[in-house]
Amino acid sequence: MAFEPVVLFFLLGVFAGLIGSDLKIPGSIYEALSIFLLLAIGLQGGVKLAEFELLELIVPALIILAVGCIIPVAVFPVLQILGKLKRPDAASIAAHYGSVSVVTFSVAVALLQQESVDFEGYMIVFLVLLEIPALVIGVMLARYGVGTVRWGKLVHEVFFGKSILLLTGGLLIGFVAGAEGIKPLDILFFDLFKGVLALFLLEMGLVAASRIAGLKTYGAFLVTFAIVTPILSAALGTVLGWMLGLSVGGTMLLATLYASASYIAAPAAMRIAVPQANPAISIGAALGITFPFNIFLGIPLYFWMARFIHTVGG
Amino acid sequence: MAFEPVVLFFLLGVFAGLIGSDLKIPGSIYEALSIFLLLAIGLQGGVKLAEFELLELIVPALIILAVGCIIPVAVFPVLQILGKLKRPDAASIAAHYGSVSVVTFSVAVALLQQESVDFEGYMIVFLVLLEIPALVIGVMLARYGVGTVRWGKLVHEVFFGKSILLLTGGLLIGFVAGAEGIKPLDILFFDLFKGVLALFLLEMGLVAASRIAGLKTYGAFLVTFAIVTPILSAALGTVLGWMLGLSVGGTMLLATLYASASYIAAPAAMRIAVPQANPAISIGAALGITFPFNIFLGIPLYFWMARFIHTVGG
Amino acid sequence: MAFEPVVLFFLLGVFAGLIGSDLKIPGSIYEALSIFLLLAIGLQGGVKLAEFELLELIVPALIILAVGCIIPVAVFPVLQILGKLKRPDAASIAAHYGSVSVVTFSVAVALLQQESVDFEGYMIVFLVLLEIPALVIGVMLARYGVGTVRWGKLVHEVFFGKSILLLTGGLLIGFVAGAEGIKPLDILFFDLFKGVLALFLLEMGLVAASRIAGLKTYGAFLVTFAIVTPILSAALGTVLGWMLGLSVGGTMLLATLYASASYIAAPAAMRIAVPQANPAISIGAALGITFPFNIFLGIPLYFWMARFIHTVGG
Amino acid sequence: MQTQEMMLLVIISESLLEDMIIDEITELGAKGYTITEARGKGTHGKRSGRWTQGGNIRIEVVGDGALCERIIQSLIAKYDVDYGLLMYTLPVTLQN
Amino acid sequence: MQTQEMMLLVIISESLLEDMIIDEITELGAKGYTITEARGKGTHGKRSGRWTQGGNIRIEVVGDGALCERIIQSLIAKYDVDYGLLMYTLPVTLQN
Amino acid sequence: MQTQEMMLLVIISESLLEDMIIDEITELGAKGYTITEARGKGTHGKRSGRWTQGGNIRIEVVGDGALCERIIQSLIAKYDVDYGLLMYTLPVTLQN
Ligand SMILES: Nc1ncnc2c1ncn2[C@@H]1O[C@H](COP(=O)(O)O)[C@@H](O)[C@H]1O
Ligand SMILES: Nc1ncnc2c1ncn2[C@@H]1O[C@H](COP(=O)(O)O)[C@@H](O)[C@H]1O
Ligand SMILES: Nc1ncnc2c1ncn2[C@@H]1O[C@H](COP(=O)(O)O)[C@@H](O)[C@H]1O
Ligand code: NA
Ligand code: NA
Ligand code: NA
Repeated sequence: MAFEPVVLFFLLGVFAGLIGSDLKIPGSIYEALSIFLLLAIGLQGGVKLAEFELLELIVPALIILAVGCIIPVAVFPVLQILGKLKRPDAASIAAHYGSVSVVTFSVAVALLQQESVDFEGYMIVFLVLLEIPALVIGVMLARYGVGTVRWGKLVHEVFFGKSILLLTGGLLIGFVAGAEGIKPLDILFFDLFKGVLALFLLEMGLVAASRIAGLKTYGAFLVTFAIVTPILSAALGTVLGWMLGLSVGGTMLLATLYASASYIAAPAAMRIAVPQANPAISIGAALGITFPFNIFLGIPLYFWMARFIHTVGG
Repeated sequence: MAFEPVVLFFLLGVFAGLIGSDLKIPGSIYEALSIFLLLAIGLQGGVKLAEFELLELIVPALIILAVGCIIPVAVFPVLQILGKLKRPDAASIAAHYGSVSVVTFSVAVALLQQESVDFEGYMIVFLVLLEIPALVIGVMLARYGVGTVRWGKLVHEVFFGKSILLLTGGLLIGFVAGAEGIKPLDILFFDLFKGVLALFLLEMGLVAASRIAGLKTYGAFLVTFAIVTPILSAALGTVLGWMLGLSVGGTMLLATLYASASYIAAPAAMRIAVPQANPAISIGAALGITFPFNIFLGIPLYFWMARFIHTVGG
Repeated sequence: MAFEPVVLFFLLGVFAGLIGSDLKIPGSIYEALSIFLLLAIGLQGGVKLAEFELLELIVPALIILAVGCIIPVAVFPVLQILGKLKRPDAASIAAHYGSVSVVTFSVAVALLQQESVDFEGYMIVFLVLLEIPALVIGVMLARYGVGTVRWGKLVHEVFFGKSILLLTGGLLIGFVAGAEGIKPLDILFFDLFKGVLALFLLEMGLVAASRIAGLKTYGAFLVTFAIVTPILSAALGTVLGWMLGLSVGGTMLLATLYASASYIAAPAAMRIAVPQANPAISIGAALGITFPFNIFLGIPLYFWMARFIHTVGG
Repeated sequence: MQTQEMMLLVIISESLLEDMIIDEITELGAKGYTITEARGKGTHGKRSGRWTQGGNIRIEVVGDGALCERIIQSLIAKYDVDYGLLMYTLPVTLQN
Repeated sequence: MQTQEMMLLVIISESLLEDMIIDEITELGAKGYTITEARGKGTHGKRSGRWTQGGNIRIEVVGDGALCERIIQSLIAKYDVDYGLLMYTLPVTLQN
Repeated sequence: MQTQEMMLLVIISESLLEDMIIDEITELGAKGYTITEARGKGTHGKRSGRWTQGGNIRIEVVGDGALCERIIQSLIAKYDVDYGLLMYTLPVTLQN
C-alpha cells in the first residue's frame, strides 16, 4: 500500500503526547504554519486554475457541491437515532463530517506527487467550496424550530474566517499572477510546502493524542461512526469523480475531500452557532479518529478505489 | 506600468482587515519576519558592498544625507501652517517622512529584479544612513525652546534600536564573510526573501486597513500631504541620483528612499522623544496612505522618472 | 585557523545584548528554531545511519558512553575542593559539563562541511546518547545520602523531554524513510539548516550577553574551569576517537561532544532534581564562557587536534 | 491627587467570545477594559490555550457598582449556560 | 442571582513548576484555576521569561478560605525555599 | 506561618514604557514586581497589542502603602498626561 513518510511526523506527535512529553509547538507557530499552508495551497490551486476555462468548471462544481450536501443530511439521523446523541451534538458532528480538512487533502496531494500521479489542479477550488455548505446545513439541523440563529455573525465567521479567506485569497493571487509572476515565491510556498506540512502534522499528532484519551467516554458507536463515515463518503466521491470524468488523481482527491472531516473551520463556526453542542465530542471524533484513519489507511484506500474504478469502469 | 505580484498580498491583507476577518499574523511571527527582512537586506548589501571601494562612497553618502535632511525641514512648516497641526504633531510627521521604509525599499528592489534592472549594491548603506538624521531633526523641531529632551535615551533608541542594529549587523556580516562565506545561508536569506516579503505585506495590509478607518478624522489635508510629499521627495531623489551618476536602478532606489516614510523606527523614537504628538496621525498617514501609494503607484512612477531622466539627461 | 561565518551571528547577538538593544527573538520563535534544529539534526543522522550496520555500533557506543561518564565524576571534586562550591552546585555543574550541546555540535558539523571533511554519520547517535548519563550522575552526586530524589519525574523529564524526543524522533523518521523518502523535506530540513543555525546563534548571543555580566560575581576559578574543562575533555575525546578508528571528522566531533556543555536539557533537569543548586552559576559558566569559547577557539582547536593525532598516530 | 473608590470586575471566559463580550461591555457603558490571555480549568473542562481546545481571556473592567452589575447580568443571561465563564468583583481604589 | 463571598488566592511562581502546582491544588480540592504567563523580579532574582532564565506563571484560584489555606501551607512546605514563589489572598465576590 | 497585610498596586500602561517604569519602581524601593502582557482600551484609545498600535503591560507590585503612594505620585507626574496609564490599589494578605 502506498505510504508517505510525512505521516511519520504525526506518529511522533502522538507518541510525544501520549507519554506526556513537554514538547509543544507554540501557539503562534501553529498559527503561522496554518496561514502558510492555506495560502500555499490556494496559490498552487490558483496557478493551475489559470490554465483552465473557468466556465467549464461551473457545472461539475455545482454537482460536487450538491452531492456533498448529502453527507451531513445523511449522517444526522444516524447520529440522533443510532448514536442517541442530542440534537445539537448530532447537528454539529454532521457539519464537521460534511465539511473538509485541508491537511488531509494536503497529505493526499503529497502521496500523488510521490507516486507521480497527475490530478486536476482545480480540485483546490472544490476544497474551498466544500468547506461551506455543510456548516450551514449543520446550523439549520440544530436550530430547526428551536430559537434564532445569529446568521449574520455565522455567515461572516464562515466566509471571512481566515481559512476560507486565505484559501480564496491565495487562489486569486495565484490566478492573477500566474506561474510566471509567482516564480520568485515558489521556493517558499511550493518547495517548502511538504516540510511545513510535516511540522504541522507533528502538532496535529500532539493534539490528537490529547483527544484519544477522551474517546473512551464516547464509546464504540462514535469510533465506528468516525471510521465508517469517511469510507462511505469516499465511495460516494469515487463514483462521482469517475462519472464526472476526473483522472485517477482527481477522483482520489474528491473521495478524500468527501471523506475528510473539518477540525478548524467547523469547530469555530459550531461553537458560535450551536453553543449547546459539546465541542469535545465532535473534535474528538474528527481529530482523534477520522483524521489519523484517513492519513494512514483512508488515503491509500481511496487511491486504490480510484484506480480500481478507472480500471474496471474504463 | 511595471507591476510586482507581491503587492497583491498587501491587497489581501487590506481586504481581510476591512471586512473584519479574524485573520491575523501573531505578533511573534511579525517580529520574526521583520528580523529576517532586516538581516537579509543587510546581508545582501554587505555582500555587494564588499565589491566596492569604501572610500569612494563617503562623498556621495554625505551629499545624500545632507539633501535628505531637506525633507523634514521643508515639510514641518507646511504641516504647521497649511495643516494647522500642533508643533509636536508637525515635528513627528516631519520625522516620519524624513526617515525611510525598509519594506518600501524591498518592494522597489523586487521590481528591479523582476525587470532585470541592475542597481548599485551600496544603496542599502544609504538606507541605513537615512533612517537616522530625520529623527534627530524631528525631535529638535518639536522641542525647540520647549522642555528638555532625553537625548541619551533617544540616541540609544535610534542607534541601537533593532532596525538599525540588524541592518548594520547584517551589512557587516555580509561584508566580512563575503559572497563565498554566505553561500550556505543563501537559500534562507536570499531565495526566501521575496516570499517572506509577501507574508510581511499581508500583515502590513491588515494594519493599514485598521488605519484607513481613522483617516476620515484627519481630513483632506493629510491625505493630500501623504501623496504629494513622496512625489516631490522622489523628484528630489531622482535629480540627485542622476547628478551623482547612479544607474537607472540606483536612481529609482534613491527616489524611493526619499519618498518612503518610516513606520517602524520613527513611531517608536517619536513616542519616546515627543510624547505629546498623537501617534495615530503620523502612523495613519505613513502607513494608511503613503505606504500603499508608494507600492502601488509611487514605485512604478519613480521607475519611470528614473528612466526618463536618464534618457533625456543622457 | 578554520573559521565559520555563522559564528558572526553570535557576535552580533552578544553586541546587541551588551549595548542594551531592544532586539530580541520572541520566545515562540526561539522554541520553533530549537524544534527545527533538533528534528533536522535527528533526520540527518537517521538518513546516514540507514547506511550502517547497527550492531557494529553497539561496542563503540558503550565505550564512548562509559568514557563520557568520567567527565562529571572527575570535575565534581575539583568544583567542591578547588572551587569551594556547595555540593548541589558542584553536582549541577558536573552534570552540565558531562552532558552535551547540540548547537556546539552543529557548528562543528558546519565547519567540517565548509572544509569538505567527511565524518561518520552515526556521530549523531552519540549526541543523543551522551545527553543522558551525566544528568543521572549529577543527581546522584548531589543527593548522595541527602534526601530523596523524584526519580520518576526525573527520568521522564530526561527521556521524554523535548530535546531527546525530537532528536530520537528525527533519527527514527530519517532511518525509516531513508534518503529517498526524506527528499521532499530536504529543502526545509537540510538546505535551510545553516541559516536557521545562524538565527539561533543570534539569540544565543543575546542570552550569553546577559550571562557575561553575572560572571564577575563568580570569579576567576569558574572562568578558568569553564575553559580548561572543555580542552581536557576534548583531549580525552580526541584520543578515544583515534583509538576507535574514527575518521578525522568523526574524531573532531567526538572531541567537541565531550568538550561541550549542555545549556538546555541539563538546566531543566537540574532545576527539578537539584533545586538547591543556583542555576545562574551553572548556566553562566556553560553559556557565558564555555559555549563562546568552544565555537570561536575550541572547535578550530579540536579540529587541529584531530588532524594532529591522525597525522602523528597514523 | 484625588483617589476614587471603584469596583473591579474580572471576567474569565473563552477567547472565542472576546469580540462579543467587548461589544457588550462597551455598549453597557464601560469606559475602558484590559485583556490578558489566560488558560485554566473549570466546570466546562480544561482550556489549555492549545488551538483545538481554545484558550481563555481575562478581562478587567474598572467601573462603578451599577456598571459592573449591568455587565454581570447581561453576560450571565447570554453566555453562562453554554460557555465557560467566571466573574468576580472586588473594591479597588482608582489612583489616577 | 445569588452572589457568594469567596477568597481569591494568587500564586506567582516559576513556569517550570506549573504541572506540579496544578496537580497539588487539584488534589487539595480546587474546582478550577486560571493561569496567565508572567515575568518579574523578586528575592530569587529576575525572571525575564527568556528561555534560559525561565519565566513565571500567575495562578488564580477562587475558593473558600480553608482551601486557600491548605494550598498555601502545602506550597510553602514544598517550594518556598528553593523556588521563586509569592502568594497573596484577598476577598472577592463571586458573581456566577 | 505569619501573614502580612500589604497593598497591591496594579499599573496598566504602554509596553513601550516598561523599562522606564521598572527603573522607577525599583529606585523607589520595590522589592519585586510581576508583569503580564495585556491589551485594552481607555481614554488614549485602543491598544490592541498589534505592532503599530502597541500593547499594554500590567504590572503588579506588592508593597506597603507608602511605597505604593510614592510610585503612584511619581508615575502620575511623569507619564499620566501623555501616555496611557491606569493605576489602582487594593489591600491583600501576603502569605509567604
Ligand atoms: N475556582 C476557580 N478559580 C479560578 N479560575 C476559575 C475557577 N473556576 C473556573 N475558573 C476559570 O474560568 C474558566 C471558565 O470556567 P467554567 O465556566 O467553570 O469552565 C476556566 O477555564 C478557568 O479559567
Ligand atoms: N513585591 C512583589 N510584588 C509583585 N510581585 C513580586 C514581588 N516579589 C516577588 N514577586 C513575583 O514573585 C516571583 C517570585 O518571587 P521570589 O520568590 O521573591 O523570587 C518574582 O519573579 C515576581 O514575579
Ligand atoms: N475602566 C477601565 N477598566 C480597565 N482597564 C482600563 C480602564 N481604563 C483604561 N484601562 C486600561 O488602561 C490602559 C490605559 O488607559 P488610558 O490611559 O485611559 O488610555 C488602557 O489601554 C486599558 O488597558
Ligand atoms: Na467531508
Ligand atoms: Na523619506
Ligand atoms: Na560534555
